[in-house]
Amino acid sequence: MTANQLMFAVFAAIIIIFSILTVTSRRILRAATFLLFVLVATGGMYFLLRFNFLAAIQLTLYAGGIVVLIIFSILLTSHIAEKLEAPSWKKIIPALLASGFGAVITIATILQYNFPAEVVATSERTDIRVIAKSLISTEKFGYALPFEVISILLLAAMVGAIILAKKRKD
Amino acid sequence: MNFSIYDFTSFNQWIDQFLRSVMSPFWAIAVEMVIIGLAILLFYALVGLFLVYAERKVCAFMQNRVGPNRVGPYGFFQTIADFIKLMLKELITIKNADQLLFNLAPFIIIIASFMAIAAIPFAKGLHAIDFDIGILYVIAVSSLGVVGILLAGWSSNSKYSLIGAMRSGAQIISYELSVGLSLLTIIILAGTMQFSAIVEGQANGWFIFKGHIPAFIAFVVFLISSTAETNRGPFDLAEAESELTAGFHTEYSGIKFAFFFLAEYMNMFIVASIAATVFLGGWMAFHVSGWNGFNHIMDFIPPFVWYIGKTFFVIWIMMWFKWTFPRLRIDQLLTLEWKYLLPINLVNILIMAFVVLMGWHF
Amino acid sequence: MNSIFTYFTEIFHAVKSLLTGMKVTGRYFFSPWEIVTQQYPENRKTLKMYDRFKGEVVMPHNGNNEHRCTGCGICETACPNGSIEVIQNKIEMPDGKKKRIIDKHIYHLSMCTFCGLCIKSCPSDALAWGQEFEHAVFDRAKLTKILNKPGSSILKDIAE
Amino acid sequence: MSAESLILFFIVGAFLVGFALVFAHYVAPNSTNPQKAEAYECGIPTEGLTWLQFNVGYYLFAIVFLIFDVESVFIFPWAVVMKELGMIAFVEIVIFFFVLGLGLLYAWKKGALKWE
Amino acid sequence: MFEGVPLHWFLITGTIMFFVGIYGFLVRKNLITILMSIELILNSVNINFVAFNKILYSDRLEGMFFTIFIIAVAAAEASVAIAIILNIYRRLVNIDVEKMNEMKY
Amino acid sequence: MKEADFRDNETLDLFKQSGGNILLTTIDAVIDWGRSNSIWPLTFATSCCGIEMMAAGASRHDFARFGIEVYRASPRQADVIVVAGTIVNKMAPVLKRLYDQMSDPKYVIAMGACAVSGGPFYYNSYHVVRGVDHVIPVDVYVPGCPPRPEALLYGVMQLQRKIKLESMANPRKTENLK
Amino acid sequence: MDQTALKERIMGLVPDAEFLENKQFLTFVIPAEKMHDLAFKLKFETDLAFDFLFCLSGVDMVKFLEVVYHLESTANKHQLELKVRTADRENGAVDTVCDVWRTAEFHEREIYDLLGIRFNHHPDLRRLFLEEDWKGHPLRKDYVDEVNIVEL
Amino acid sequence: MKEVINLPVKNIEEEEYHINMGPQHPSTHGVLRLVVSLQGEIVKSLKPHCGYIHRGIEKMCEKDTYPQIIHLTDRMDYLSAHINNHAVCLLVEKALEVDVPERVKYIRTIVDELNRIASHQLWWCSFGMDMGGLTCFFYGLRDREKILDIFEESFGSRLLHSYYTPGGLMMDIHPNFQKGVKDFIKYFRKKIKDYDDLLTGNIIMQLRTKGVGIISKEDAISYGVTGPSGRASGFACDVRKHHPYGVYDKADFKEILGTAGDTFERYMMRMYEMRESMKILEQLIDNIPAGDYAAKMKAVIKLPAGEYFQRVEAARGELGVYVVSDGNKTPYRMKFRSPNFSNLSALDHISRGVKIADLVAIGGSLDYVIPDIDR
Repeated sequence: MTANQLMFAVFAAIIIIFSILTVTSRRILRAATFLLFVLVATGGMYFLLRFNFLAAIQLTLYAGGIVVLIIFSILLTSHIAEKLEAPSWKKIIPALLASGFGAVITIATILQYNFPAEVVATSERTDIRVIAKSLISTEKFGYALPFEVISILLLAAMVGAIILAKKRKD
Repeated sequence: MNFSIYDFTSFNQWIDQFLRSVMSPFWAIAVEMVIIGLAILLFYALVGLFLVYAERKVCAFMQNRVGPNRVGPYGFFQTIADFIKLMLKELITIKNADQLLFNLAPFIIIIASFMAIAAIPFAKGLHAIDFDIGILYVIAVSSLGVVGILLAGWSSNSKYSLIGAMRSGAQIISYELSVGLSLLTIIILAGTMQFSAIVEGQANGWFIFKGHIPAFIAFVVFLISSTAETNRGPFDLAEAESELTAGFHTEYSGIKFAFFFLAEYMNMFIVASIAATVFLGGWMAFHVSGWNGFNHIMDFIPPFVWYIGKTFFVIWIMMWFKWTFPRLRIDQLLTLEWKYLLPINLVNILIMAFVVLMGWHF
Repeated sequence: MNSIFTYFTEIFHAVKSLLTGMKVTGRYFFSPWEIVTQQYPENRKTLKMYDRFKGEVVMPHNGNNEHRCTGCGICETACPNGSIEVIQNKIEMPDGKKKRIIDKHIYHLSMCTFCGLCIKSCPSDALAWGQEFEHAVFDRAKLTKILNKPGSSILKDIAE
Repeated sequence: MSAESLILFFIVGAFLVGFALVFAHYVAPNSTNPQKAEAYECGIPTEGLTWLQFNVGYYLFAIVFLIFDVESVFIFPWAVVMKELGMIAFVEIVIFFFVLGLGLLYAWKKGALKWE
Repeated sequence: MFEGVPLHWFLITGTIMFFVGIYGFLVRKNLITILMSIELILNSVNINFVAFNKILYSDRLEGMFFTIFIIAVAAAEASVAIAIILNIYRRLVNIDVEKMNEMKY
Repeated sequence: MKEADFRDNETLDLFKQSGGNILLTTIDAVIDWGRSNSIWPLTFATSCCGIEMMAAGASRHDFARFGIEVYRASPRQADVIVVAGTIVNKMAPVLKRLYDQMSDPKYVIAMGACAVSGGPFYYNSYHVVRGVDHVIPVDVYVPGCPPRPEALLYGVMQLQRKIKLESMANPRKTENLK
Repeated sequence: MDQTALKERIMGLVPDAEFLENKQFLTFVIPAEKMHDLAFKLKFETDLAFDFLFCLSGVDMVKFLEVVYHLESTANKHQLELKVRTADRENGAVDTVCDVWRTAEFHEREIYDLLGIRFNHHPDLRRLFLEEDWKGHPLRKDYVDEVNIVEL
Repeated sequence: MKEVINLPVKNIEEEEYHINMGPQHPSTHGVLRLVVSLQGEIVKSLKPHCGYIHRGIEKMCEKDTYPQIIHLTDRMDYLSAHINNHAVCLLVEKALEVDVPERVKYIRTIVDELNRIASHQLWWCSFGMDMGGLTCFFYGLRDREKILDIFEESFGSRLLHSYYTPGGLMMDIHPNFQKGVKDFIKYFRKKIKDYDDLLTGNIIMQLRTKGVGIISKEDAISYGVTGPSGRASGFACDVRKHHPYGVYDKADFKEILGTAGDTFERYMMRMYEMRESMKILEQLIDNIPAGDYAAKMKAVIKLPAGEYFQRVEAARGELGVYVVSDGNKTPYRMKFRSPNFSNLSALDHISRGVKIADLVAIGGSLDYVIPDIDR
């Protein structure tokens, strides 16, 4: 077992265990904390794959942004004595069956499929400069348009969220 | 092996080669990691202890008194005594508290500060990780700390804690933006996010001088917002003693409380290091282009000393803030960030971009 | 435009006021000679209380172990909160007359408020202020004192 | 030496806290009484739920923060190459900032930046 | 293979995470937990994208950029979703999907 | 300050004997050194003595020299509760609760006549607790009305001497006391 | 308005008020049921304008309980002392004046607490200093408390 | 296991939420308990709960002789102990129609003003601490020590002196007294500039206090808010001016009135008052006439039957002493109209609609001393 394998195993284990805990925990803030662990472990996996920039984004936005937002909303809407209702078996069994079947089928498909041999990279392409250049380049494989569109998306999201969350003066 | 206190690169390589020569690469990495881990742990503890002591002495001098002086020479062992005491203090189990999250909160805060310290270059070649995204990485991991504060406040089952945590959360996430954007200003000038490259880029002048006006504005904004992000100084509303007793860590006792206490000082150290590295040239000596003799003299001072000196200068300024100003109110705090610092920052970035575009920087 | 101008003047004034404050603390930081701290246990030798300092009520005794207290009990009545108890004793004088003298002058330091009424009211100036202030003890009972020393007697000229 | 060291720092941090907690748990004195476990509220027994009253003020800032966080993350790569690419990068970021400036202005005018 | 870790491993991890998210989405009744399940699903997709990019096309960056944009969109989505959730909560003092039979916004 | 300069060494000797361990181990010595030099007080003042407590913390007398400056507002983090001022019947349960909520090891200094014995309000008052030791166990009594800051510092030094008698093998049992 | 004119004025407002000789203030004893009306007039009639109630005390005179109002006019600079007596020790009640002078709210609570005089229409008549379950009213002359009081 | 706790409210934003501030709380300056109803962080209303230091001083006075009462009035508002004592002494002297020597009047006035400055210094440092500026705490107490030195030299103790007695003083002032006061004024004129630089001019402090906790003049009078807090609202309530005692009629000082009535104005009133007090001291300190330090009094003081009232201006407002005497050596009934008590009663009115942080600032600016409220 190489170091990479070991670390992958650790991350994968954290991801799977804590994602299961996230959907089964009956204390909502614990669920959010477990989600945080899942997201941090995913970030770790990106680090493992040498996507440093992506990993940093994962940590900043997902772990430091979205999860904080979720925790904030939990802090606003629930108190410590509160526990979620345990879902009824009527709901659990179909859901378990559906997701279980789906997982089995998908994994079986994945295992059957032979992916082409990897393309040996001539150069490491995850350097921040490369990313940055292609992010703002307007040529082929350039992402200038999505880059600008993102700003509009963010504007829209902000306007929408503010309209929704701001108290109506009625 | 040619080891010098001016360049740790060869030292690192020497250790690496030595370990690889006596054991398999996997174990060599493992042993290296243990060494680094212990070193960092020691460093962390020492810096934490020293900063607490320094804070006490600095505030004492600002307040016309002498501060701790009875434990050891000049009271130097005061924080060690505090540490021993805190270590041996009872850990209280709070009824109705969420025990898991209650205990988890100090972990998250300490780990966030530990991971942030990993990327900081202490001297040439003396850093644990040298990412190409160094600054972004530090911002990313330090943004995790707020979760610990929120968890601590919520899980203590106390009203004061909860209010403190909400305040603190809103404060930290708001000021995180300003911290990031003010560093961005320098990244434009430096053209890199890698800490080592940033320091190298300041060999012929620190960025705060090279970028003149926009860099200086960025530095001031960074100082203010990083003070706020570490929950210190005039921005300590989360633990505002006169309002919320102790804020989010009201219910924490003993060593758990000590971790929050320690994390505050370590976060201060981290932001001060970043300020020193990005704005003040990190371990780079003070050089003035043209004055060769002067530069040469400056080079004699080891990089580590430069680094520590600059960091403590920034820390001292932050302490100065804390012991001078009254505390802001929560709405003023957020107004300061969103209506003053953030717009100024955005405009400042554009100015800096323009300056760089025009080549007006030095 | 005007609002933008005020926006910046506000910032300017704010920064100026903050710097003024920092100047004060900064000045004290760099002038350690202004430190006013008295290092108490170390300066015990030189620490001198003012003459009138009210540390505790004492009954001065002279070299012959004599005090001036007649045991009249005026101080007991003058004391607003009963921190003085005078226990009298009747002795037979050589000339056969019975006379009240003081047996114990009990002083509850734990209750004393240092108002000075006892000392002011004492007709024979038997009580005085002591300069001692280091009274902290582990046992509350230690704070009850008997002011007349064992075996002491009243000064002759007061007795007459 | 990048991802590995991260794990290292993670472990060292966790070890520090965990060790200290376990150590303190076994070594520190322990005594219980019913009051000790109760929440502290200035020496008066707590009444009612420990629950912060719903306060949209905090939340609005979290939203605006998230949006600006996304934005700042996208500017970071731009900032790195700004010096090299020059004019194109500048124009692009001016557009980007303009749109986001609109957002900030909207939030400002709408009062979302006013804490209440 | 990425230095010993086969692509399948990543994909299986992603798949399990995905279906755990689906399970949570189906079972959970609290709106915020449903949102968290969605985040899990998005995250599993991201892992797949990144793994494909790294292992199969390591000279390209499409997978990574997709992931970045997914994260950005997820952030926008989360902020709007939580705004809606809080609005519902303010009206109904409840964020349970089953109890929201009266949509009286 | 030398041992002989202190008052009430007899009671301290009694503690030594009743503790049953005159010999302290090195670990005990280190721990006691830490504990005695880092006594963080609870921000608790009821009346006049509180002002002198503040004065003891201020520049002239500088509590901080003993490492005591870290006033904690939360009893969880405090080590010593300096009862500075009168405790009345209405306050007594609050004080008891505060004391109970402090984490072990915890100490009490009764500062001033009111806290020691009820002081000026001992007689004729209908609402005053006559000595705080009716409510919580007191380690050191500092008389005076109010005691001057040096007297409080002296009391703290007395407390330090008392703390230095503790040992891990025979910890203080606070809960058994009334 | 000088003292005699003021005296005339008050006597005009409340004819059955009893005038008491006092060196310092003009003192009247007002029947309890007239007090509230008088208070309104005292404060709001411009020539009187007694807007500052600087002291409100209760006294146990053994035969009766007494509430003493010390009034001052900030505009006209004259002072007045009013007394209201209630002979019934247990259920003695006086109308509150806290709607006229807001400071009376606390003072009346204090008097209720320590002397046991009830105030009608008081918004929040609870004990102010002592615990809710405290027995008796300590400032009364017949108050005995063998548990708490140690006589000197 | 308790499942979901359904909140009984329909409109979640209107729901109130109570929080205790005190009895043990750094901002309440003692053991006041405020039960604050919050909505978010906005204070909807608050209920002060007093009595956590109610010692029954009024009852105890009924058992004490008049000289003995002094040691109890010391402990009411311990920060203006001399002034409290002055009230009792003046009352006894008025009742007995004793004329105290001029020297006594001068000394009492000077000591009162020193005490007022000391009290305001302590207020300044605790206000600074409430605002979060911890250094203020140290500067204020540092300068206060200078006054305490003067006091200790003359009267023997630092805080509670029992210096006045009915008819005069316990002892004469120390020979160094006048020099000490003059030195102090010279010293403090310099240091009070630091106060202004550090806190008064500070933008944070001004933003936090201006326009916060406004009390109008009418409300101030109706609530009986006196002292600097009342004068900040424009309520001319300085007893020293309107009902002079001591030698205040010989001193030239201004009664400064504010207009805004907010926290900042209350702050400024005290800053002005410290300067005014120094002015009074400067005028009086060199003119202390020679003479006896006490009038001749009977050994047992018995007030003629009747009722007496004496008002003085304590550091926090108007202190009234109301005595009903039945001719015995102890008062029949003694009532203190304490300034803090009335000031506190306005707190609920002032602080509606402010934030928690403002509540602390308002509390600091009202400067209540809890033992004076509870007595």
